[in-house]
Amino acid sequence: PPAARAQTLRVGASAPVTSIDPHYHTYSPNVSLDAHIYEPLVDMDAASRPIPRLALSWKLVDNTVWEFHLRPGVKFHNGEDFTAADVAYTIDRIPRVKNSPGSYAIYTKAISSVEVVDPHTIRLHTKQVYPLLPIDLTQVYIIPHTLGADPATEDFNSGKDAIGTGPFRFVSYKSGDRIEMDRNDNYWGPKPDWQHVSYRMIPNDAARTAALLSGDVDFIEAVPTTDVARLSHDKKLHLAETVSLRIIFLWLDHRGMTPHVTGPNGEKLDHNPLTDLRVRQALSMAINRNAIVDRIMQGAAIPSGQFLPKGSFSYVPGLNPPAYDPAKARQLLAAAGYPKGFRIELDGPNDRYVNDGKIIQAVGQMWSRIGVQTAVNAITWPSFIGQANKGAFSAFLLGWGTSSGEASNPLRSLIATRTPAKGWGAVNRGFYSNPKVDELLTTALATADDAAREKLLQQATTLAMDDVAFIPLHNQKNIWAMRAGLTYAARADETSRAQEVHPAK
Amino acid sequence: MTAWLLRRLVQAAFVVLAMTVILFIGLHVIGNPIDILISPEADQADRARAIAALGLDQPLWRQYALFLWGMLHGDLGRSFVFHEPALQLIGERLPATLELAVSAVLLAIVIGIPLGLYAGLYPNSLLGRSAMAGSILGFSLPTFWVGLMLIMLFAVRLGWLPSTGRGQTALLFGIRWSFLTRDGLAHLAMPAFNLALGNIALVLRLVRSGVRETLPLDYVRFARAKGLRPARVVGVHVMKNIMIPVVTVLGLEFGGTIAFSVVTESIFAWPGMGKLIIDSINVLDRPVIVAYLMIIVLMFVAINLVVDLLYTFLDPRVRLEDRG
Amino acid sequence: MTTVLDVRGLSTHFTTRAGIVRAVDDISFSVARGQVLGLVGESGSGKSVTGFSILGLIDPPGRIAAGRVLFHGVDLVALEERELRRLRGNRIAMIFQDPMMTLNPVLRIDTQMIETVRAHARVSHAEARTRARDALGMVGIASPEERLSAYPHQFSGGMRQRVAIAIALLHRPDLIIADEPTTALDVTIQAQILAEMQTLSREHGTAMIWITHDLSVVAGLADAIAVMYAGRIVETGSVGDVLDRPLHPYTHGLIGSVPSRNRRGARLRQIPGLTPSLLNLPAGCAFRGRCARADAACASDPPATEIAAGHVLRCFHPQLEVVA
Amino acid sequence: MSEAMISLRAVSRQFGRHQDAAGRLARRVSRAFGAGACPEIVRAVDGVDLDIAPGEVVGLVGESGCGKSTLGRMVAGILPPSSGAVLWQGQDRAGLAPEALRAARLAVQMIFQDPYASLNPRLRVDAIVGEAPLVHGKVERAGLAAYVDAQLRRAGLDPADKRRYPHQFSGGQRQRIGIARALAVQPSMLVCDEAVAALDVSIQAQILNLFMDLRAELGLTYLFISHDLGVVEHLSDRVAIMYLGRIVEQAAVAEIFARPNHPYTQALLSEVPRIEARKRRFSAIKGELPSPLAPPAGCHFHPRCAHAMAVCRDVAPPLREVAPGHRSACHLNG
Amino acid sequence: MSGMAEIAPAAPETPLQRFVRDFTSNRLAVGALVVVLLIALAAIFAPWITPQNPYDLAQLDIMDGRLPPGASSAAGMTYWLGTDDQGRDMLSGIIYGLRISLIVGIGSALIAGVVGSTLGLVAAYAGGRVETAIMRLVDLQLSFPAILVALMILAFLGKGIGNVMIALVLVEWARYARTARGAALVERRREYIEAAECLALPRWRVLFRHLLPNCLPPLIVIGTIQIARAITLEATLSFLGLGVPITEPSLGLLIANGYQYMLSGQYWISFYPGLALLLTIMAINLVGDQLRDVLNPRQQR
Ligand SMILES: Nc1ncnc2c1ncn2[C@@H]1O[C@H](COP(=O)(O)OP(=O)(O)OP(=O)(O)O)[C@@H](O)[C@H]1O
Ligand SMILES: Nc1ncnc2c1ncn2[C@@H]1O[C@H](COP(=O)(O)OP(=O)(O)OP(=O)(O)O)[C@@H](O)[C@H]1O
Ligand SMILES: [Mg+2]
Ligand SMILES: [Mg+2]
Repeated sequence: PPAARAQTLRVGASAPVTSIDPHYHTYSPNVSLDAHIYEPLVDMDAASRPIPRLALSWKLVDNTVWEFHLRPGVKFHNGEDFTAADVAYTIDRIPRVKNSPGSYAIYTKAISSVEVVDPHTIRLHTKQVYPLLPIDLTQVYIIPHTLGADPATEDFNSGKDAIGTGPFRFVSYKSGDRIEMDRNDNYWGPKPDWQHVSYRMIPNDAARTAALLSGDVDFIEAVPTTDVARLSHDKKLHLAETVSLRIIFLWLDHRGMTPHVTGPNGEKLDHNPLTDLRVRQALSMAINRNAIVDRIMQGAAIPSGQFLPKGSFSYVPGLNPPAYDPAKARQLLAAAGYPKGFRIELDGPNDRYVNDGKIIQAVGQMWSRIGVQTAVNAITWPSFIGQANKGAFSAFLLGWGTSSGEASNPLRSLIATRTPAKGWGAVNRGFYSNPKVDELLTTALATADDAAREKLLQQATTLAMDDVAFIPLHNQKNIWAMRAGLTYAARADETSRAQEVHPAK
Repeated sequence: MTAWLLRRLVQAAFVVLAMTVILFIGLHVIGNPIDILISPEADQADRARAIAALGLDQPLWRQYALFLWGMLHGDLGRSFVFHEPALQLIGERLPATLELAVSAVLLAIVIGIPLGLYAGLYPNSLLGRSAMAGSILGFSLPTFWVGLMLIMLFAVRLGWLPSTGRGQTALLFGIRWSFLTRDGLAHLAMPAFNLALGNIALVLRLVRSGVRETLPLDYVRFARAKGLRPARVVGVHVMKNIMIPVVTVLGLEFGGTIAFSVVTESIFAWPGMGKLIIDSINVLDRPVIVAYLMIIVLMFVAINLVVDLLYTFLDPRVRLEDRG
Repeated sequence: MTTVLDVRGLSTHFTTRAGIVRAVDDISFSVARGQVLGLVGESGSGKSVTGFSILGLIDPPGRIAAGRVLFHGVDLVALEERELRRLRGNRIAMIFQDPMMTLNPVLRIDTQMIETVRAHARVSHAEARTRARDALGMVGIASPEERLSAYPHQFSGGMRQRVAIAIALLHRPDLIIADEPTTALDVTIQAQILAEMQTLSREHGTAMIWITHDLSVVAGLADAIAVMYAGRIVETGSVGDVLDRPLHPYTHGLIGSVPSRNRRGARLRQIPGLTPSLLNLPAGCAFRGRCARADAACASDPPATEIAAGHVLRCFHPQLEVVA
Repeated sequence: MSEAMISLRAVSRQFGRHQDAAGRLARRVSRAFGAGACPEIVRAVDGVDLDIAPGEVVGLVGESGCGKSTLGRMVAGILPPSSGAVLWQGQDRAGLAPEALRAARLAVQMIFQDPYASLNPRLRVDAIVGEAPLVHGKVERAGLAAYVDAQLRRAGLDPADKRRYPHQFSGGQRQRIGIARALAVQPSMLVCDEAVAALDVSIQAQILNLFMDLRAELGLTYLFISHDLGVVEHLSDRVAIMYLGRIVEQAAVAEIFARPNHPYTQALLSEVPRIEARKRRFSAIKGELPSPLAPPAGCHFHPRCAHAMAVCRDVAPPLREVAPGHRSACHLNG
Repeated sequence: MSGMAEIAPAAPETPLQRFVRDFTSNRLAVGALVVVLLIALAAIFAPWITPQNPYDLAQLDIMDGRLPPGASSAAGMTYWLGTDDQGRDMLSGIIYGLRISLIVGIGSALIAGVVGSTLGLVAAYAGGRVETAIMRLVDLQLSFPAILVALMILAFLGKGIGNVMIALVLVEWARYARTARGAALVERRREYIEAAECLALPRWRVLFRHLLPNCLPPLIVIGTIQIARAITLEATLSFLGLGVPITEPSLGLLIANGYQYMLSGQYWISFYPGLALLLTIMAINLVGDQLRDVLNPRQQR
């Protein structure tokens, strides 16, 4: 019946959810689903700026103490009141989730102790000054302390422990197929428009589009770039898009010797040309980013010269990608001592990022045209990432989604000198190292004042980009499609939230 | 009888052992699941903790020994990704896949055999020739391509069938099945047909070729000389003689469909095992892969056993004495 | 006496790459009720093909090129397949020459017998089985009940031959075409079967075409004999005429070759020369290459001439002396 | 008898229920679908002793289904005996070294009862006949065509047809292909299983003459299985009569035909059709046909025997010498 | 047909002549053979006949990407069948792609067929432990997904067209083995095998000259279909980066790449390669069908 149908929102998600336990696996499809059932203290708005959720407000009461005022009158799905005890319980549970393949402890490890002041006030102590704590807490979904000591992940999946304060309550989970949810009628905030949500997992791009076209689902995420043009012309459909926090970039190997670069005739080189700044600039300049965005991404991206898109915290105004200039690139190469170019292998995954395989082919074309003979090699993610971690590549494509919405995160993980003990440069797969950047970052991370921190981060970003630490290509756009008559405020963090889908007024 | 079954059982155990060894070594060489699973922001300690949590810090032989120990106690480990017992994960998806595979094989039988018979009996007829030519379409077009076309036609254009998913299910023997409800059947139709297409072609061609071989033989002529109806001559005398390759292939296809109907399952978002194994391979979720392949290998052993028995059924000259 | 079968000018040809094989070339004969016609002749002379032609069982590349086969006055060559089928196995039965290849290797003996019963008579399965068992007993197969559920390959050559005979006897046909039915039987069993045949012929008026090489059986069983050579009937007549007063040189040679007419251990008398391939038959009398009496006249076709009442001959130079 | 070319020592062969479990299971299932009991064990050949001297022609005669072909197969080395031993020139064939075994095998060739089944339907006649001689170096490749032609002609086939497939031949022609194939490898012994049954008498005469010539020229040995007593009498030196898996009588040919001792032999000889006899009344078998599935105790022939005594029902008569070189298994001789 | 009777029994044909004559009796099959040959020639001489080297990245320009059939490039070259998203001329791409697909498809199907059939025949003929070992190996092999096999090969042996073929052979041989064994189990009980053994022919000869030809019909059916499967499987593997390099797409990879554009109306990117594949497979199958009929002595005269 149409009435019932209007009450139901059927969502076509692009990746399978692996668990209903919000603390089991740091994996974006899970986070996307969790936001329906659970809530964090601090949430992100569509543009990935922190906003209050279960916390009404927060402030730094001491350099190392954050105080959060909790929202009163919030009830869990099981009817219990939400209090500071639940927050403490959640923070306590996170590092102890069994067998977690990707632990949420990375978001709570800065906390050295938890102090419950009163049922609606909680203080979180950190070891050092840690300005990022509210942002980290956006990933921490609160569960009721009455679940007892160490609730098992299975119990979440079965629904027994899948209890949050979110706008929807869990009904059922069929692994690999769908999750059914009902509206939480006792929700503290604005009531969702949907009585029922059917959250279906349709990883195949074409199938997802077809499901929308045939009316089997109402709302799909991750619309394939190839279909954007067609769908946007369809009167029965509506699209929503925003620039994502995910950047696609090329790593260049900064080590003294690199495995896949040889001379123009295939001869071995006794050094790594990529350590020469001019070479890196040439390679960056040789790339026609607009062409890639236009032809390969079909407009679903914007060319990028830094980590984050415009409008984000710590975005550097005016730090644009170098203009496409093959002639200048050749000159630079010649100046660096490679008038005949060299040979390089450009690697990348081909089942991970939007159009990943095609992008590296296009880059291969462009590099070839400035005399850098490029062999393009795209392989499946599991093989790729293992090799990338081992440092088996010279130039390769990767992507990075900045979940925190500020440059400290990519700077720390990607650009900072590899320092395993500190967790810095954990995925600095290009082995880039710049003491100046490291220094700026150290200071920034100890600066609680947002304005001052933003400045420092902008400086560090500019330094790294001028040094071509890596070659940024573009920021993807996140695109959703839905049947006409629905609206969605596209989110920069890629998550799809049924509660934010509304019938058009 | 029991001795013979026992022998087969022991052999199956050896096959399973061999498979697990290959998998442990192979997966180890392919890559490290931690690389894929863990958040890139994790530091060394997180990483070490996750590695330890999954037991990947042990030397490979110990991991294997632990696995064997668990297996002896009926525990095949938990998925790295889902943190659920691997067997349970597979068990949840098995009925969906089984349903799909059975439908696909049934379709292949009901469509492939009659058409093949016809094409063999009347090789020069229009229908016979078109069936042969048409069958080529059945296997030369990639499955994903045909699947999408089916969706575009029947779901998007005509709106007759739902595009994806499994639809409503009903409970039988405590398991959810789609074929028991109208909605479920509607969901089943396209993926089953998509999967069956290649099998139909295969069966059709095998049957035709068999009929062409068998028709001129003396015993067929003798059957005609006895005044039997053509239906009986073809349906019994010819059919029973040509069924061995058909049964072989159907067994293979049935097993193959259960094990690897990945493409169809992902195009039709069918929550079956094929998708599970591919997802698991993509993240190197070893417990699931190992458990899955163990089940599959046992299934193939069983299917092939049944096929071998069918041989003796179909042709008394096939004797399986001393045959594994 | 009513004529059961009247064959007029029958020709059956096989088209092969190397040329047309005139396996049966313009032959005529008839068989009356209760009569036994012995068809003897050179191996490869077309006896079996004659039998198949009567039943309409010639498959491409063979075809009936000319002639009529009148069964109770109805031309079988022109008859529709459906009508023909009603006659086959029912009113006309044929026992094939090669017992190994005529029984379907994958069907049990009972299946193959019961289906024949039920193809033409509306009887229950059990009833049909009883009839099958009785027929087996009739042809001298011990413990027929158990043997019914055996497969052909479990039978000896002679037993298979007897099954084929039993199948022919199931419906008490009007005409039996028996192609070398007793070659693999020892004389006591052969006698048993011949006795059954005689009973059938006497009590039911069954006519028989008895194709054989065993002249002594023909002598004891048949009323008339037709002698074939290279696709033609070269001599016909009563048993006495043909065996005691053979006129055609080939018939002479044939009778002379019987071992019992030769001294033990000595070389047997044989017809000189080699059977010609039907592909390159000389024009005129096909036998003339091996015939001592041949002369220029033999280069043209000898017409069929009735030398005495019912004794028809195709030869320019009949050999009148009695065989040794 | 160390000079025997081949000797059978208490050779037995059984078929039937002694099958594997898979077969049993299949059968059990099929029984569930409503079929009756299946054949029990068949003792096709049951403790046969036989010696064949080089150059000898032994005729093997017996009831249909009594195990002649099975015996022939064992002699030819195609079928291993269930028990007992086959000695080739005094040595157990089962214990021969591979090379010697090959030679021994090649030396004994078989002409099969069923000509068509024993011809590979996908090979042309020249390949069927010419393959083995070429492989075994009996002929050079260059001379192969001529050699094959000669073999075919010798077997009474027109070489013009040699490029045809077996199904394009008549029954008798197929049998001659089989003969040509066996002779082409120049064996020293032939097992002829109804080798001439499908041939018309003139060609039969030609083949029998050929056999006799070969024997005279090359000293070929024959085990000649046939129902045609005329042929057996003509060709053989010695005759063995089989009944239900056992040899019941053995003697020189003249002796057997003149003085048959065993009642079965006597029955056989009395039923031989004669070309002189016209329109005779054939007579049905008297007595009950014994089944190899459940062979009667004692003498297998007793249910059909006119002279059966009490002892015949219980005790199997041994082969006893009734005259020099003439042995018979009958209690009447006792 | 009857006209042939007039042809005097001339000099005996060689087997080859006879085979050729038999084969050419079906016009459709001859047409198919011509197509197969043309395709093979085109594939062999690809570098000389294509307007573009689609594997040379320097010759491609994404600005020419996704042009419809008949469009021209800035440089004035006409893309008769359009271009793919990399600006690759589809016509050139198809011809080059055929080359890889045919080598990989036919090559691996052939090797797998030979290996698998041999093992299957040996299993059926030898029985006993040999058979047990081979058949359990088959069970094992059948249960390995192609992608896992390919991943392992990639991990152990690295990339390359040869390794793709190894992976495909590994995946496919078991089917042939089971099919061959099934057919051989029946055939080996036939009397002509006894006859061949009686002639003391070497075992391999009995196996390959007597047993094999009689088991061939189902194997040919499987084989011709398996070529198609190998080509598609190669495409799947390449698509996952486990096969040929993506810059040197095979036919299957071209289809797989273009598949995403089906919904957006840029049909030519996968349609023409699909058509080429269809044509190739159809031709191969028609040839295979005729071959089977010719090799069946019953259909011969
Ligand atoms: N399919 C065929 N193609 C070509 N020639 C054939 C075919 N079938 C039979 N012939 C030929 O026809 C002739 C007659 O064969 P037929 O089987 O009737 O002989 P026959 O008299 O029964 O001989 P036999 O006593 O040996 O069985 C033979 O020369 C044979 O070669
Ligand atoms: N493969 C088998 N399985 C079961 N029983 C068999 C098999 N082969 C032969 N027999 C049985 O063995 C017995 C002897 O068979 P064999 O073929 O040796 O007889 P034979 O003497 O040659 O008879 P004929 O003269 O009729 O050819 C028969 O009762 C037959 O049923
Ligand atoms: Mg015949
Ligand atoms: Mg026999």
